[in-house]
Amino acid sequence: QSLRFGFNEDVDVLDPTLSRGFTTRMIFSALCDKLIDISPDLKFTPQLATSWSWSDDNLSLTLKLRPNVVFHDGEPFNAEAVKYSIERHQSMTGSQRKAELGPLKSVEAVDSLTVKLNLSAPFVPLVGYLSDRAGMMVSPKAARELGDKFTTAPVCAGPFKFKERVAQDRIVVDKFDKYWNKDNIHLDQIVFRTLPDPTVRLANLRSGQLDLIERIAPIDVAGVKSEGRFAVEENTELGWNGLLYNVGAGEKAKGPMGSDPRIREAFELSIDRDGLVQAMSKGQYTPGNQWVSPSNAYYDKQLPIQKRDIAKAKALLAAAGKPNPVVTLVTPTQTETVQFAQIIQAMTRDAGFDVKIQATEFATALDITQKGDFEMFTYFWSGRTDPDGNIYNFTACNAPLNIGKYCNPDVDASLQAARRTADPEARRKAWAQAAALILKDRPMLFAFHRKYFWGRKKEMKNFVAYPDGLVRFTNLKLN
Amino acid sequence: MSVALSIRQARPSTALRSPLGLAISSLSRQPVAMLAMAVVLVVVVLAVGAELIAPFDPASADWSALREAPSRAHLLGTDDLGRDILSRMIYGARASLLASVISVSIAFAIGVPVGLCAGYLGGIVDGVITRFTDAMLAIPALIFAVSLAAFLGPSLINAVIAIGVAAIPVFIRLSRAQAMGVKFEEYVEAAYVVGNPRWRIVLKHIFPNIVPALIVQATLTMAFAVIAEASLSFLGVGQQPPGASWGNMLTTAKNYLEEAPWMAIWPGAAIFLTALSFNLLGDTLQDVLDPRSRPRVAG
Amino acid sequence: MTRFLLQRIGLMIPTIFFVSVIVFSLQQLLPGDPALTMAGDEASPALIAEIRAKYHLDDPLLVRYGKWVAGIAQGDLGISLRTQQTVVQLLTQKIPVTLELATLAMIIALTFGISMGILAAISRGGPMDYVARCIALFGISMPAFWLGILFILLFAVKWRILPASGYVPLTENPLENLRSMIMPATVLGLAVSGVIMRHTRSAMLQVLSNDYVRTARAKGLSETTVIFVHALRNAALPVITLGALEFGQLLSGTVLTETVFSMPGFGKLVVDAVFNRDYAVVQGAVLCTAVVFLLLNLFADLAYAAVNPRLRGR
Amino acid sequence: MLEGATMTGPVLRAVDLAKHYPVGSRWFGRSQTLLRAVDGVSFEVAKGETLSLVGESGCGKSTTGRMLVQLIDPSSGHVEFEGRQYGAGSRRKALRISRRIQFVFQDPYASLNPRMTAGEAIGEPLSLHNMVPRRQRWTRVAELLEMVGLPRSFAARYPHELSGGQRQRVGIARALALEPSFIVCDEAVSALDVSVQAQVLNLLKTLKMRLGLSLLFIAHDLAVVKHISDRIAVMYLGRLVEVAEASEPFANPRHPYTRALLGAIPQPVFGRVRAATVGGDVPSPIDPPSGCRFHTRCPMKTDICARIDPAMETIAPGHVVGCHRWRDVEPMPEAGRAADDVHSARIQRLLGFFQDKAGSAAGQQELRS
Amino acid sequence: MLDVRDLRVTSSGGYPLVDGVSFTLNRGETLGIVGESGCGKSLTSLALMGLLPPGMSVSGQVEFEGADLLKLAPATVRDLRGDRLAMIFQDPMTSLNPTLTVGYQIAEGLIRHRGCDRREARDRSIELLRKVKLPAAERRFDEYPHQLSGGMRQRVMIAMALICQPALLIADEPTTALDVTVQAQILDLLAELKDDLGSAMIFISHDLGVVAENVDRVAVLYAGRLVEEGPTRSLFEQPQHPYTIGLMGSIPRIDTTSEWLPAIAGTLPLASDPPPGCRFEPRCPFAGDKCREESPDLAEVSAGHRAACWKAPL
Ligand SMILES: Nc1ncnc2c1ncn2[C@@H]1O[C@H](COP(=O)(O)OP(=O)(O)OP(=O)(O)O)[C@@H](O)[C@H]1O
Ligand SMILES: Nc1ncnc2c1ncn2[C@@H]1O[C@H](COP(=O)(O)OP(=O)(O)OP(=O)(O)O)[C@@H](O)[C@H]1O
Ligand SMILES: [Mg+2]
Ligand SMILES: [Mg+2]
Repeated sequence: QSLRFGFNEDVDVLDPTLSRGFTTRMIFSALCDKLIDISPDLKFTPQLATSWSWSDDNLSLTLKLRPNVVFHDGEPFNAEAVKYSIERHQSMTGSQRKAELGPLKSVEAVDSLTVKLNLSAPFVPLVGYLSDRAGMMVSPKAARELGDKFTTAPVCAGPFKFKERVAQDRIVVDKFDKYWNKDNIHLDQIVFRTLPDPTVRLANLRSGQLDLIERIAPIDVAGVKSEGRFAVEENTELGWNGLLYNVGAGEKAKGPMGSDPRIREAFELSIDRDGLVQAMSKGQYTPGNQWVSPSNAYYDKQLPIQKRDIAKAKALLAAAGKPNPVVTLVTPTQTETVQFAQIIQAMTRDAGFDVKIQATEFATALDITQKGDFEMFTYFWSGRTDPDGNIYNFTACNAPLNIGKYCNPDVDASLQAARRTADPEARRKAWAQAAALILKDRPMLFAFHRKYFWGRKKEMKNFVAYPDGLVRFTNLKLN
Repeated sequence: MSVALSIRQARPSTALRSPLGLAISSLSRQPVAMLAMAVVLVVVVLAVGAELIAPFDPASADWSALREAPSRAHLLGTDDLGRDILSRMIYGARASLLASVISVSIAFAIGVPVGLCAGYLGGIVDGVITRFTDAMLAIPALIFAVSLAAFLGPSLINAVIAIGVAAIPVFIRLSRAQAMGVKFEEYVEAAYVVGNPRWRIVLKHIFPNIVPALIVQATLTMAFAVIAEASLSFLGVGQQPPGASWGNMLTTAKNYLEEAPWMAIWPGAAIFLTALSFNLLGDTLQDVLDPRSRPRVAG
Repeated sequence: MTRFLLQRIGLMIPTIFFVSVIVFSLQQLLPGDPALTMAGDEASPALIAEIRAKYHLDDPLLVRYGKWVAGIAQGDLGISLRTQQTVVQLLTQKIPVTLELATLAMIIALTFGISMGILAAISRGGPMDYVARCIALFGISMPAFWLGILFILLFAVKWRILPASGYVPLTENPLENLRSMIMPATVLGLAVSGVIMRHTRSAMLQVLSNDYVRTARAKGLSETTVIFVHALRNAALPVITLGALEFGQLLSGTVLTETVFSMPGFGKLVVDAVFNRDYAVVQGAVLCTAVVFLLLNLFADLAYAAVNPRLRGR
Repeated sequence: MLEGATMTGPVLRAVDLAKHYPVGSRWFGRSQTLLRAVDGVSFEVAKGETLSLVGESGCGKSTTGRMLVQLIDPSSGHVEFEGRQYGAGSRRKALRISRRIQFVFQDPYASLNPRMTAGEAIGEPLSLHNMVPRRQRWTRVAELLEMVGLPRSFAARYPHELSGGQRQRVGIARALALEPSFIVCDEAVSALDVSVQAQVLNLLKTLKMRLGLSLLFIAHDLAVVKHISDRIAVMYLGRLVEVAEASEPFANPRHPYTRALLGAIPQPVFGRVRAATVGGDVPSPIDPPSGCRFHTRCPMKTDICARIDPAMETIAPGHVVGCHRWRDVEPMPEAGRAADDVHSARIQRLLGFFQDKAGSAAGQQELRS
Repeated sequence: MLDVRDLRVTSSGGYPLVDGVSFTLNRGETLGIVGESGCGKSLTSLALMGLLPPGMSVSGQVEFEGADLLKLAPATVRDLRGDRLAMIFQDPMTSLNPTLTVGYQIAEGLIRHRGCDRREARDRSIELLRKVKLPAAERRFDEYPHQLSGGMRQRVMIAMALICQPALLIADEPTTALDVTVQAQILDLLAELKDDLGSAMIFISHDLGVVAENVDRVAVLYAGRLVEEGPTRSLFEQPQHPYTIGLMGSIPRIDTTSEWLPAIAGTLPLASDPPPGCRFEPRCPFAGDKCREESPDLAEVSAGHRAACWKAPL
């Protein structure tokens, strides 16, 4: 049984340490098991670690490892391997994981199946990161031998092992017959195909070239469903979509948007989120005003979405002495961000805003954000399992994604508090505090949360839609 | 038109009063070419008078009318943001026309003088220019244009500049070849003998005589530019939102092919018709302007 | 002959030099920073600096150019910053696909373009002339991505007679390979066939007006013999050269066709590399296409010489 | 009418002119093969004199003519004209040295810029050299047009609106605009139909006399040449083989090639028996024959001809020949009739009518067809 | 053998280019057609061959060996062409196909009309090439036209026309493009071959001199009309039409000395706008009122000598 899976964009580096792209995780889902996994309803579940626990001071995390697990090259999976993998994440040149591991101080192999992660400061979101690429384990032997070339033949402990990669076209993985959970693996092979154009991707599903595709355009969902041959699975994403204001980075922060929260409030008030969601997705997406979606446990219901209020927006603008602010919105040239920018532009015009859209391709956009050369920037964030990953890096002073250079010590304090405790209630409280401040200061605008849509052949069994947008191949059957 | 041929080898009269005049007069005898000309004229009118003709603001979105099929209110329907497609098509004509006119002007303005110099001066100048042109031609034009557009930043004007620059080598090549052909014509030598300085020979004697071939190339390049603008839009470096161009309309529309086919039909048809018209015009012009393909007088 | 060949190859060297300079400088012009692009938006300045150092992105321009050229001499085109694969490896994966696509497209373009060109030329001014021309111009008057999507919707989704995508290597299954190639090659070929048609038509018209065609007719030869034996040979001469030039256009076209048909080819590789600031890939790929293009032109010249007795035996 | 025709010292001297074209590829170094288009040609032209240059196609006539007006830079040798000297390398150094030497081209269709009216073509040299004040320019153009027998109104015509003969007249007017003392006519009438050719020949002759011009008249047709020239130079394969007073070679050719040329000319006389023709084709100037260049085709060749290149010998005043056996060349056979007996008296009489009509006003009113 | 009556060729624009030409030709006879450029010489011969450019229409009668060529089916005319009827064209430089060997081009006629196999065709062609005095015929057979000089090419053209031993040979200015010395060689050769084969020949030239030496009878064309026709001697000694006389005077002579050439003033009238009366009237020094109004018909002036002039005999 070979599954042909069409996905959205090309994979970057096939190395959990170096990889950055979202889609690459799709491959890792087949190649590399993580220490921890999540459930569809966002609970942490065992994978390579069977259990884990925080020390009382939240300064160390002890993980019990699954026994009798081997890597694709036959190397045993044990505490040493975990230590190696995590240290590799921390120290390798160009590692993208370093920041995710936060204040991780050392990795201790307590015994062959027990690892202790020691932190210099409490960092509860670590568990969330271990359920992502930071928790992916690589074979120490292969990693040592291949060095930089690990990406050309990644060796992990997942259900499938790497077979071949044709850049920008396909990656083929074969069933790994020594996989610890192989009884629940029913596929012999997966062919991942890159098909960036949603229309083409869907066409390939419909013409029978693919069995499964991800990210069907919302507009096509109804059509696919009605056709009867395919089932559409969906789940709301973890992330948020909206825009970042430049409130403190250089000259551009001194414009109307960056300097006056009232103008930002007026801007937000002039947006009709329901209309926005309708236009973008025929109403399938969820309007939102926080960094987690309203259905998330950590969503602060005290701060509901404000209705569109043009009169109030105008009043605010008048009060700020800028009835017709002219502002530029930088947006990467992706279809959805551009569409979003256009809708925003059209909506805010009613309140008197004159939004100029400056579309730039991605590489240039990065440059622009780094230099703070923007007033507003559309930002679609794919999300992290731990809400911390959705907000900390965007708002904490000098955090890497805080390109608008927002800095509020009170916000920092609340966010830090949420990082230090593992208690859900305490975290909720800390984040509520942060939300109240952030939604008042408005360094960013949260607009909506997308949905992932998968299209699969009807015969396919046991497909589960996860909010992280990744496919779990365990249990999946073609028919 | 023809005068009694009192010369031993009867020759076709390649001479024309004004290249454009002849072009138009000979085109007027070709029904298909006239049709093509009409299409181009319509595009020009739409582009120039967009503000007057368009019934709606091409950028104003209407949330209550998303992706509406053609109706009395919106003759060609509305798009994914509820904007009037007819109005966008009219403004899009401007983008396409801009794409063709400006890019051809750039290619012409740079390519022709360089090509003329290479062709007329010859020698080492020609050698270097020819190698350089070959190199430009060896780099796929679209890749070149994409890089250049990315460098300049995505916008219609920059895409158009990139298309223009990518088309330069064609004009260099053509004008060089033409200049070399004309250079040894006796009237050019005659111009030298009566004491014309070089620049004047190139300007007054060579250039006007290679104009017909250049006009043909210009029309063909215009067709290329219309398509190239659409392609660059498809790759995300063309006209940027909310500005309308047929290319980006089509690119957006491809996501709504089944849901709202009219979003794709109109810009698709417009690009096709315009490019086809330019191609046909060029093709026919070549036919009437190029003496080589004219039937020779039996001798 | 060898002399001619040597001379042509000699002429390629400065051209390739210019290609490398153009590509290299174009890269330098691009805004954005490869290290930044590689590090991503979450990156810390330290990480960026690390990457810069690792890939020698801070070296002066000339040093980098020199290193690159030195690398080429050893068959090393660098590695892709984005996927960490070597450029040579990437290219070897992709060249066969694009070459096959381009070759098939060229075959389609030539067959279609030449036959339409002949048809138009012999029925010059008549309705058949216009029909043939319009048909042939159809391809260049349609954006390739658009025609491609229409093809997919018609042939793959609606009628289900051809696969919408899915390149199958020729060595694996020639029939499937052909099936997967038909649509992209046709879309690509159609775009070029118009130009070929135009050249064929005007070359044919010119040739048909030549005295030797009349001579052939005066011998009582049938019209078919006149056209295919006497005229076509001569009309082929300009078409050969222009056909090779059009190949450059064709390689451009692969960018879009490959994107739409999800072909694991060259064009898409380069465009993505441009967007990702994956310089080594852009440079390597463009250099490679340029060499292919120049070689093709060389072959065209050889073919020209083979068909044109004036140049034979030089 | 004959005032300009007095002959004084030479106006123009060509000294050992040669032009060698490199042929074949030139990318790697210099090519060794040279095409010797013109290979050491010297002659003089006196004021008011017409020297004709005749020879078969490719023998280097045009190349010689073009070197005189600096259209081509000689490989060696030089030209002296009105006290100035130019030669190898001078074209690259300076632009045209003299406006006083002008050129009339062979092809009346190719030698006029199709995008310029006759008036513009004639007016251009006037303005380039400030020959006349701007205001009088058009008057001068009209004068020139009338001088070559065209009505003023033709100034507004484009070349394609003119017949071949009319175009050639415009070409001549353009050359005359700069008031030259010397004109090179490169096959100026060869492309024209006989009837028009006769008109243009008559015109050239008139102008030459009226303006005291010197002419280098290049042609391949000896009969045409005879009609217009004072002296004739016969060229073969890049070399001069015989130079003589115009009447001389026709009666008394001293070079076998001249004789062969003469014999080959068909004449519109019934029953004339043509002299035996020479066989073979003109050899390639890339690899000219050794010794006397004509020896491969010469009916009188001896051993010496293949070995030794004959020097130009003055055999009579104004008669120079380059042949080892010039003494043995037989005179042309008598045509059998006296000169004016060629046409019957009836034809002579009838032709008189044509002469009147053509000669009267250099054929003006009929040009308005 | 050949009887042309009232041959008219009308241009695509509807005006006559050849206007009522009639003549007859007997076996073994040579007819010269003279006239200035554009007077319709080539069109007349092309009309006989059935090779008029597209768009031109032809009327009248061309009886050749008992059949009216103008009424035969195109396929039948094709069978005759190159076989019974052959033509030599003016410019040997452009009338040979540059991409085919001269041998092939000669043998083609034999293969087409005689069904010879290649060997035989080759042998016979080489034999004929020897006959036209082409040096090293064997070797030349496999050469391409550009390797031959003008004179050699014209010999090849002649061989090509004679390969099937035609009953009628049309030579359209066969020597105009050649140098005088070569021209003389070709003229001699033609005369010799014609006598050998006993074919009839139409010899077209703009040069009265060439015609004087080579033909039995002469026809003078002016602006599409036959103005005078008669035995060579009679025509040259007693020309009757003013045009013929003018033409004779216009030719510079080597055996006379006259200051002025008695040139015919003016130029050929436009075919689209011919004068109402006699076509030569605007240039004729003898023209009277009648000439302006009415076009004269050919009338016999002496035995077998006809002229179309109101004033004849002058
Ligand atoms: N630019 C050139 N390069 C190489 N060879 C040339 C060039 N121009 C002329 N020739 C050669 O020089 C020789 C003399 O040429 P030229 O034009 O002077 O001859 P010509 O006597 O005027 O002949 P024609 O009667 O045909 O005009 C010819 O063999 C010709 O092929
Ligand atoms: N293909 C054609 N289309 C239109 N007019 C033509 C064509 N061929 C010839 N003519 C016209 O027909 C007339 C006679 O042409 P033809 O070729 O018979 O002249 P000719 O006597 O052979 O002249 P030449 O001496 O130049 O060969 C000319 O006026 C010419 O312009
Ligand atoms: Mg003719
Ligand atoms: Mg010449």
